[in-house]
Amino acid sequence: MTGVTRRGLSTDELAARVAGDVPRGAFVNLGIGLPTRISNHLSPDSGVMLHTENGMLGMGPEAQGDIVDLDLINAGKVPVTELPGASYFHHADSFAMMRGGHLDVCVLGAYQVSARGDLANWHTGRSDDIPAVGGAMDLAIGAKQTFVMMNLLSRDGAPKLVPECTYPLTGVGCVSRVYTDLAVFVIEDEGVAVRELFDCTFDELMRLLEVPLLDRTREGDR
Amino acid sequence: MTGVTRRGLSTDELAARVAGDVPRGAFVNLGIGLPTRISNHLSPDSGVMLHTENGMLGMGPEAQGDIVDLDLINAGKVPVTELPGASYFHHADSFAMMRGGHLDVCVLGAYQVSARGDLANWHTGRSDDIPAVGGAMDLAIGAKQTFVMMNLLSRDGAPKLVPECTYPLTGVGCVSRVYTDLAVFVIEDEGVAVRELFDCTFDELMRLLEVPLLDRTREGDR
Amino acid sequence: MVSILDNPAEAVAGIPDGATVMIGGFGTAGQPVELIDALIASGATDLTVVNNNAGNGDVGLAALIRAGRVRKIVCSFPRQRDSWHFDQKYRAGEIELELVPQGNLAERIRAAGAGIGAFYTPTGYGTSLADGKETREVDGHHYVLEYPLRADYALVKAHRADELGNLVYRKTARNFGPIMAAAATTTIVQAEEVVPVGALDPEIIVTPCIYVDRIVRVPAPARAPEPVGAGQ
Amino acid sequence: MVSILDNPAEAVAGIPDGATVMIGGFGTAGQPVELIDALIASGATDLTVVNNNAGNGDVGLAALIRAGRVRKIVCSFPRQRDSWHFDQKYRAGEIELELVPQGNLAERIRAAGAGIGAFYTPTGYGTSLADGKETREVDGHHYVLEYPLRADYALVKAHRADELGNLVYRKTARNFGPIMAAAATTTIVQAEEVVPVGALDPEIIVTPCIYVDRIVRVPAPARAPEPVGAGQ
Repeated sequence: MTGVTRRGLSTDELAARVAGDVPRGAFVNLGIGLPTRISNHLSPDSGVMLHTENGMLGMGPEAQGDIVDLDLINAGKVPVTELPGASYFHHADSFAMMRGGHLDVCVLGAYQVSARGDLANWHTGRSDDIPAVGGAMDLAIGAKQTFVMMNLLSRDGAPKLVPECTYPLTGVGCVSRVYTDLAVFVIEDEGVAVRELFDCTFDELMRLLEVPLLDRTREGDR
Repeated sequence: MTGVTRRGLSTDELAARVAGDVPRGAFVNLGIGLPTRISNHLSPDSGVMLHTENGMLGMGPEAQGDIVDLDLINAGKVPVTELPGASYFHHADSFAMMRGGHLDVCVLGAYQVSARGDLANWHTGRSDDIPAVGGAMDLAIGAKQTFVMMNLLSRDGAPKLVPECTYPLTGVGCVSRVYTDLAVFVIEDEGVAVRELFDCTFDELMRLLEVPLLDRTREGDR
Repeated sequence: MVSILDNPAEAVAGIPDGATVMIGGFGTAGQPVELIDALIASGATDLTVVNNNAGNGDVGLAALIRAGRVRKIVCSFPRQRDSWHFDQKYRAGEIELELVPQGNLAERIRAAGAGIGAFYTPTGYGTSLADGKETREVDGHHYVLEYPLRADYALVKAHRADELGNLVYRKTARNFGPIMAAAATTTIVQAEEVVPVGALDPEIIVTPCIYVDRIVRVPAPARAPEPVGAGQ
Repeated sequence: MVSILDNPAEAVAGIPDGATVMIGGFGTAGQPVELIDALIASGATDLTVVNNNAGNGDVGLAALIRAGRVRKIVCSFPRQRDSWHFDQKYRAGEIELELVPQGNLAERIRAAGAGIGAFYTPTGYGTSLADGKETREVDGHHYVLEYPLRADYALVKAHRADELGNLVYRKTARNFGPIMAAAATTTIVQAEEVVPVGALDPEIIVTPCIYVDRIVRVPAPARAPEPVGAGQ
């Protein structure tokens, strides 16, 4: 990022913005990568409980130093800690919890999100890539709400909110909100609504994206 | 039974006979009713572990007096005890254990068994009966081997080992052995084989039953 | 987030007429009698109840049936020596019965909680309880297609709960509690003890708190003694 | 009945060439390294391995792959920063990959142990990983038909075993152990401790002994430190 004039939210600002939309007491899975940062912005008294798909509810922050326990890791295989009230369960039970719609919110990174809420985040589609899906497809479709957290543009400037995903899909019509450095989008039945703008106007956003947008920036959050 | 001339094995003798065919260390479910008596004939050093479908492995004898605990019952809802090495699990896990073929032996009572090993033991088929199936259908098809323990003739003298069941089926082709007061039968691909006779000759048995029988009484147990 | 309520009446508040209610327990072991009593007192009627049985004696589920609040029961073993209230309603045509083999009942409840759309089970294949159901042969074995069984509410009895809603059970009273807690939109628990967060070892929690919505402490739950040999 | 064996070599004895072997663990947590080392030493080859990943670093599953013993791997997340042995074999066309979404992998293993013939899962619907698979709409939701995943052997790492074979695990090292133990014909366990029968509380046993065939005590299991951020 150094040396580049950037606008919009920084990653940490964006993480804080997403955290602000996580309801008190929610059960949440934060996908590996960027969404993990959201946990830094969830206050302990929010009552939010984090799920990690490798078999734990009530996950605490990353473990450091002496408390690292290699039997206690998150989905990204990083050593973590256990909060009071945590519980452990096996993989079938953990994915039953996800698939069964018990998590309130799941936040994932993405390569692309389509105007209908299709998600592409597991495979670039390049033929020389070794495919690996992990729990991405379960996370995409399992939670009551799936949020995406990503930069709106790829490194080469291509919009990642698109009319149709060109990358291989992770899930169909599963994304409800897209949090980006430049705007917050809500996928509605009528189309993609812009709820909030960061250092960017609605007109600029319309020029950046090929997706028809509804201007909902003046409406209160709901 | 009093006053009636009976031949063949008594219920307890029959229970002991079945117990003799339960392999050392086997995991066994004994259906409610007659088969429950088999547990009295399994020696503690046999290593046999009893499963009860309401969520326990390692069930001990019936509880009496002060040790009765109404949270610890068997499938017949009789208070029982816990043996060292017991474990508890919920109903889906318990029936997964059964359906998944992990029990070595299940012993059930029966209204009828057909020559192909079909079992009828859950419903008389009378229209005024309130139907109740419980775990009968799961038990019938789940274990590695399903044994039936019954009297060969009904109270009105009708044979209960029949060419085709006339009572509603519990399971199709699921019975491998039938232990009765008069004989032990093995359901084989070639037909019903008589392995052992009690106060009864093979010819008498052939006259009693409409099922073609193979005489295997002179072959060693296998 | 769980609500810890002061009494069973508050715990069952809002269960509407016509609701589908799962009730834990196998016979009386694990049956949440105080929650059922509160449900009776609430006046809710036209209920569909999911339970392994159809009531024992005169208390709990039996009393709910006697009070005429159950339109339909989904269960595996209604007929027991002490199921007289069900028997009477059934013979009078006043209660509908959906009879499900016990393992299919458990797996259908589990499937609802686990987000499974349907599954093929060997149990019941070739029997009258599979009449009209789709079947399939897989690797030479025969299966019946069964669908998930969901509920609006689950009433569950646990041994201990912590203040977040994590649960442990006692012995065979565990039975249907964990799967019903996961299969219902709203899960209401009566626990003998409610302990502080952190008092339950995370390794031994059977029902994680995500499945629990309301808790009420019932320190000495009532129960009719189980008649011996009451049937499966 | 369980056999308690003196060393990992005896524990894995008899695994033939061509066997399907489930190996527990998520990354290195729960990975039974000593059993895998013994499997390598046994010479068994042409194996089909079921694991969440495809090896980390140079030990355990990674070493088995490096040794060329794995014909095919069924997993959800092969590519990690430290999966170099798999990557090399895969790019060289020397290992076959069946990629399964993690929850479908877990549910397929669970279905094998639970005697379910097949099930409909929403996971993967509409994606390339469901290409060619049967689908069905139930209540307006779309599902893909998936089949059970069985194995000849499971290699599982537990925390404690009792002398009957009942198991408890430690923290997130539990992961695939319980379901793999139930899905394999023969389940082989390495446990840090083997305690007398009765020493484990029946309420906290995670894997009942019916699922366990062989146990070997490995008091201080080896493990490569987990590289930070190695991927899902």
